[in-house]
Amino acid sequence: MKHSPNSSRIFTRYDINIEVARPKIRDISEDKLLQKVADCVVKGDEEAIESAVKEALKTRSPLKVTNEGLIAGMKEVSRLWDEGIYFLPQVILSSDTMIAGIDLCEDKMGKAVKKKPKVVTHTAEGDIHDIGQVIVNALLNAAGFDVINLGADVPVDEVVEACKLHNPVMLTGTALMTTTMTAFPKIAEKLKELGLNIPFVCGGGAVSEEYVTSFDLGIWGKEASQAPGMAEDALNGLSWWEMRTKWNG
Amino acid sequence: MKHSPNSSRIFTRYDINIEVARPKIRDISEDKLLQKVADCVVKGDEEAIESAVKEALKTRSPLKVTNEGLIAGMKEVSRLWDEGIYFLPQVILSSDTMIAGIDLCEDKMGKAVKKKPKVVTHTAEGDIHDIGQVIVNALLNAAGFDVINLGADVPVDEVVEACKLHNPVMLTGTALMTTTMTAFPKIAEKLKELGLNIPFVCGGGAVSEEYVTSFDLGIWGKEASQAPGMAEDALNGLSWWEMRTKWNG
Amino acid sequence: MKLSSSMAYGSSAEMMFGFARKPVETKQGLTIGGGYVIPEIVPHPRPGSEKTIKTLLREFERANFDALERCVMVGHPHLVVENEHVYQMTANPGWGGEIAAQSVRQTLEFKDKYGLKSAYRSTIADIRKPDMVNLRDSEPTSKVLESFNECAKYSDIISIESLGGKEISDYSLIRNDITGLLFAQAVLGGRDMEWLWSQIVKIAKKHDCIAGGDTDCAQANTAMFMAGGFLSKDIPHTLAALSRAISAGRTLVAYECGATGPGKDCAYENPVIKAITGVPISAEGKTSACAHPDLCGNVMGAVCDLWSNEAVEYNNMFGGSTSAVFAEMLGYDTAAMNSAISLGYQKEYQACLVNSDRYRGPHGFMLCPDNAWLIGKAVVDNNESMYTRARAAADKCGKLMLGDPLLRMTAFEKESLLSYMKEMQSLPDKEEDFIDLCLSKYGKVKGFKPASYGL
Amino acid sequence: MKLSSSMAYGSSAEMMFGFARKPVETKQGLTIGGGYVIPEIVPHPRPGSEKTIKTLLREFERANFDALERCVMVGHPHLVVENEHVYQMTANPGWGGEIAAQSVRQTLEFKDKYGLKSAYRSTIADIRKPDMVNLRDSEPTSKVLESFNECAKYSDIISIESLGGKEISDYSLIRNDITGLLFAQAVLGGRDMEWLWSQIVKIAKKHDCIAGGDTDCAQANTAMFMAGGFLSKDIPHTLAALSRAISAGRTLVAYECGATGPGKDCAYENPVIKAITGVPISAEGKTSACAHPDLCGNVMGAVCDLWSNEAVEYNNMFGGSTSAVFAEMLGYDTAAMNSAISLGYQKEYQACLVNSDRYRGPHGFMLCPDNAWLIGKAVVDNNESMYTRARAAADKCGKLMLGDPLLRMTAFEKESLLSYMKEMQSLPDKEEDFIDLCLSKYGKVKGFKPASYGL
Ligand code: B12
Ligand code: B12
Repeated sequence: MKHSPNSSRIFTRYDINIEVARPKIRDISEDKLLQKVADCVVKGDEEAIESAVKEALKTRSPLKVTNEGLIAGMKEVSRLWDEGIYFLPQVILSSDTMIAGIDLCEDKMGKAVKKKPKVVTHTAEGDIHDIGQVIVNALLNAAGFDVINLGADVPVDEVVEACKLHNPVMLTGTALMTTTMTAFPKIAEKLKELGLNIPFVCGGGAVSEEYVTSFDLGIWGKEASQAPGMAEDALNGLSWWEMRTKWNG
Repeated sequence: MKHSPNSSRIFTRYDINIEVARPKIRDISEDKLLQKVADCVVKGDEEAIESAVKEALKTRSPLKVTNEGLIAGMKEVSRLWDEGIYFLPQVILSSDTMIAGIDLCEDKMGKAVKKKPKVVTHTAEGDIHDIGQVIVNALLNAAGFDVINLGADVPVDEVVEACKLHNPVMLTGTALMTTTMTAFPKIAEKLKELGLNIPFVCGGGAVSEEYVTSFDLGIWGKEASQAPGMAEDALNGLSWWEMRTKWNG
Repeated sequence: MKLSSSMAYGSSAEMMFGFARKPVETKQGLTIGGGYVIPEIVPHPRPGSEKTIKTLLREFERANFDALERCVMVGHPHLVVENEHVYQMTANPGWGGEIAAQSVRQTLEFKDKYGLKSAYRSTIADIRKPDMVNLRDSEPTSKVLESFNECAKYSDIISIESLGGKEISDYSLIRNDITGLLFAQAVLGGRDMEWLWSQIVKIAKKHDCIAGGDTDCAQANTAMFMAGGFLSKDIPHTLAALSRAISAGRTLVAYECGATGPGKDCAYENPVIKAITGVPISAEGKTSACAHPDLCGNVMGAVCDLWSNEAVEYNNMFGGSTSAVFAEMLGYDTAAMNSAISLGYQKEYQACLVNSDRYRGPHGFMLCPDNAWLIGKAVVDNNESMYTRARAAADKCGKLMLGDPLLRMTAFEKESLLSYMKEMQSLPDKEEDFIDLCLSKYGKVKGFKPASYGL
Repeated sequence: MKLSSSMAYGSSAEMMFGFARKPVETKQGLTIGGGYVIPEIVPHPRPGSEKTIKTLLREFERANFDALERCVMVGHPHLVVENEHVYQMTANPGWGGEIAAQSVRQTLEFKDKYGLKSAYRSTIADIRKPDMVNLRDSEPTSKVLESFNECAKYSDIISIESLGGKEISDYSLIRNDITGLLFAQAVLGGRDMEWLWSQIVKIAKKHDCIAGGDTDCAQANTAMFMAGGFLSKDIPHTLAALSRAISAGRTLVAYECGATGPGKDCAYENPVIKAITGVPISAEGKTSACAHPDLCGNVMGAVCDLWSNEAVEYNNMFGGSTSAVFAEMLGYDTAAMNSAISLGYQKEYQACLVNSDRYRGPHGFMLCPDNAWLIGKAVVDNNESMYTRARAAADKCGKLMLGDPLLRMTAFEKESLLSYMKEMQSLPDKEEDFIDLCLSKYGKVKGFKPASYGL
């Protein structure tokens, strides 16, 4: 088969046009041991984290290892992701790594590390398309929130019950099918009846801004990467209405 | 340029597949003079109708010429159209011809021929796409209804006023733009307020069955050719609700 | 105004998609007709958004953004974004202008950020209703001209689908009346075009903007739409085909007044226009099924320079908004054409497009490059008047259809065609005589005002 | 079950759209793969219509009717109508059956009334969620099999997009884990396919219905979708390309169990399948932009036998319902291909399609007929186990990508690819060993139950 000598009128490799320079990973700590912990997180090296954390815990407090090693490393990961340098799997692997490290620190402390408040996440009833939610979970985890992950295909009432139980600062929902997103206004309705005016961020392929902003509590989430910022807003006391005004429209 | 020797996998000429035999036009009257009048109508011969009608009127009553010549001819046209033999222009020209003939008979009688009840037709406010309405007018005329043609781009209130004034058995609306069809529910609302429960048949490219059946009085019209049948139903006292059940769903 | 007297191409064999004798360059350096085909996306605002300038700005912002972004996502190198005015955008000339300004800003952002080359076309709505206003002197008329002015400040290209003659063509179309169509399209439409386009060209020059061209949407497109598919009984396809042949002479007037192309697409007369003038053209076919069905979905690509979807309402689909989806599809259509050019297979590719529709129906047939060229030739060879050239074009078109036994017709279509041919033969040869005849025949058609056309 | 050991085509030069080594005939006499390409329209019901069988019947009645009618309106000679089950249609097997019965009646009406030849495909929903039920023994499993039975009574073709392995591939995909993908797609997916498809083929035989085939929607398609366009940062395109190479061996199992094609389209592995088996395939590309964007819109037409839109929600556009609009567009796409065949220009036309996307990205590249053939060859040459053939296919695919300098990659894409290649090299050669490794590595992934796969 003949091959075209020139493709400039056929396609443009924008990915190459916009390729950013090699990621320059910043140093995180002057403390060598903590830097090593952070390194494992930044690289998403779940195998190496155990020894790095154990090593650090010998001479540093679990709180210090957590905050200045694990969480600080994850902050760098968030930066790299925000700047378009890191891809999703890198974030997920880093988040897996951080969580493994925190487990070790908590063992040592004998109690759980204090996290940011709770966020409940779920994928709509009847819908098993949960990859969007998985990403949201990873990013919220990475940002330090206490993620209550209800999983996929979650009945409306179960979501409402979880909100009663956990009283999260924010609730998220993902739906990829036009036939399942109808669960969202039902949930919002029930939450309002219970006086739980929790900002309810809804996203997923099928879900449009028009749809989500047509019921109270609803805020439309376009990109999973917005989730941490939204959760911060909720944590800072913005009402669902203020959040909607800020993020949608 | 090379030409393809065989097109059977490329397209099918369904129009030729389904072509119907040459139109056999039925005899309408045994009365030669009336047959000649009817002939002019069937052929849509507006030039010949004057002499044919004048000739007939010499020896026949205007009522007889109207009913057994002009209207009988138009009935045959409707049949040919219904059976897919006649095309639209043939119907329009026949209708023009019939109207010209009736004018002559009315002159002779000194009063208007009794028609079927009134139907008000219009194209929505802001919309100048009136060809659909023109077709509806022609077919209703052809079926003997007294058509009150409000034309195109008719303000909501003007339509409502015309209904108050004429108290038609049916109202029709045409809209070709999604931005203009919103006039229909407004009209329906106002008619209901006035207690005028007139069946309101709405059609036109933009207008969907879902949309029209979402407001009271509304009946969706898919094809202009349905208009006479619908008007007959209205004349026979079917309510808008019964008409909707019959024609939509 | 001098009526065209020669062809830009020596024969249809020289005509090819992507290549125009007189290419046109846009501000960002797209060369329309310069050796490649460019997709032209036309999103339409959703109902309700026309209420305020704010909602309209937002609606077009999204729709245009989605199309531009999708091109970057899938690697399409270039795009023309066209926004056709809804009534409100022309009735408030500032609105159209603001939207043009915003849209051009968007195209520049994509240029800077990713290197996507694009251009923006504003199509002003012709809000002069011929049966209600004097086309040359009315409030709507000044709004239309003002709108051109506002939009030309920002846009790369300005266009309109003008309505002159519509009151008579509406009347004639559903009465099988070829005489009326000749009068409406050629005599009235042509005169209105001359009056309007000489002004548009001036406005364009003043703002260094491209005067794109017109299309006989109100008449030839209406005719084709009503002729419809194989199930429609509204008007014969043969009448619609003649109406399209007639429209060529009408639309040509824009270029005779100084417009440079790319012409607008929706009445499908552009292959004839390109044959005569050599200006680049926009065309639409299969990928404008979102706007209406047609029987010439592929052949319309044969000599196009822009490839358009005519109009798609902004809405969501599983794969993104309609604006993104149709930009992607148009872009792939053109990518295949541009591959053909790059491989040297453009003749073979063109033959595939043409053979798809040549005998599908009268429209596909008359729009094949060879036939389009011949119809164009009839236009320039009979350029005594707008009337004579239109009649010659229709006559040529009819003869071509009758002369090719592979173009099958139903008995009704053929009979109708024969009767139009006969009727045309009986018409006077001189335009003055024809006008006299028509003024007496159509003088009483509701809303017809000869003064609107300087008659 | 014997794993395939030879290629249906001696080389990719023998592969062409519209022609399959083993064409398949439908009840109304369409020969799929018999020398012409046929459009395959897939409308999807609107939200709300799934509530009752009555509303669903009505929804599909309209959507299917519109597509059939549009073909008659514009003259398309043939059509395959596919309805993909929504959850309710499979969960209530009688529903899917009733809809199939109604749809086949509709196709026959169009045959009788106009002479349109068409066929109907039912695609059952795989409602077995691998992380919640035992794939081989659960209520959803029996519903799926019952649904096949109900639909096979009426439909021309039955298909499914089965989910085996999805719980592991979901986990692996977002962790850049090629080992996990090999395990999920080849080992688990392959085993589930064998279990499922041997039964589907029996059901099809019983009802004299065509066992169409499967596609790796849940894995390879998910990968491609997430890799997205040039702006996505979700997963590398190179990983998605390897996932597609792996999927070929998985999907092949359907044909090894006795399915005859036309295979389903959405995971784009079919060019490889056709190279190996010679069965006719369905493919989708630019005209499935309604369902998702992709970087291989034209090349996917290169060797297709059915040309599909994947899925479009039933809604109104200016030009009619989406179902009508997309049937029209698909039909024109295929009309151009069939013209090419009729003119003897199919090679040139194919070259235009291929060149449009060959270097647009990794997917377009590996799906070019030459590369697809070579990947298929790696599959049959390494047929000791489902694992070995999948690894060989992925390895071949990676080498092809690395070996062609015209295929440009970003540093990140290339680095990722090199690391997958290295990882694959480090894996055991024998399937048993690989399984042991994976059971220990993925044993704790939420919801993974080895018993579901007979492990
Ligand atoms: C992958 C996929 C699958 C996989 C799902 C795997 C999984 N674990 O999720 C499998 C194969 C299992 C599958 C099954 C089905 N699928 Co599916 N599938 C897809 C596909 C290709 C991609 C979806 C995806 O993962 N996208 C990637 C993720 C990352 O995107 P996302 O969730 O939208 O998230 C992004 C944003 O929306 C946002 N976001 C999401 N949530 C949130 C939340 C917050 C808080 C925020 C801020 C942001 C946010 O962030 C992300 C980007 O950063 C789509 C195609 C498409 N066009 O969408 C079809 C699609 C969704 N599927 C469809 C269908 C029909 C089905 C099936 C019914 C098929 C069948 N007949 O069996 C079944 C459904 C089973 C069920 N009951 O759910 C249709 C839905 C049509 C409809 N009615 O709407 C689609 C659109 C395909 C199509 N074109 O027809 N599918
Ligand atoms: C012809 C036409 C025009 C002509 C109109 C001539 C005329 N006198 O009507 C002209 C050129 C003037 C025109 C102008 C415009 N048009 Co225009 N036009 C069309 C076109 C091509 C065909 C419409 C038509 O006549 N159809 C034939 C008739 C017979 O069909 P119909 O009215 O639907 O009637 C059938 C049925 O609906 C039914 N029916 C109708 N009424 C009733 C009533 C009853 C009681 C019953 C039972 C049945 C029934 O019966 C008929 C069949 O038997 C459409 C394309 C399309 N896809 O629809 C665009 C279209 C309608 N136009 C469009 C636009 C945008 C415009 C303009 C705004 C363009 C511009 N930018 O200037 C202007 C609008 C000006 C205005 N304010 O109205 C868009 C509308 C988009 C939208 N928002 O919905 C369309 C859809 C084109 C497109 N694809 O973008 N247009």
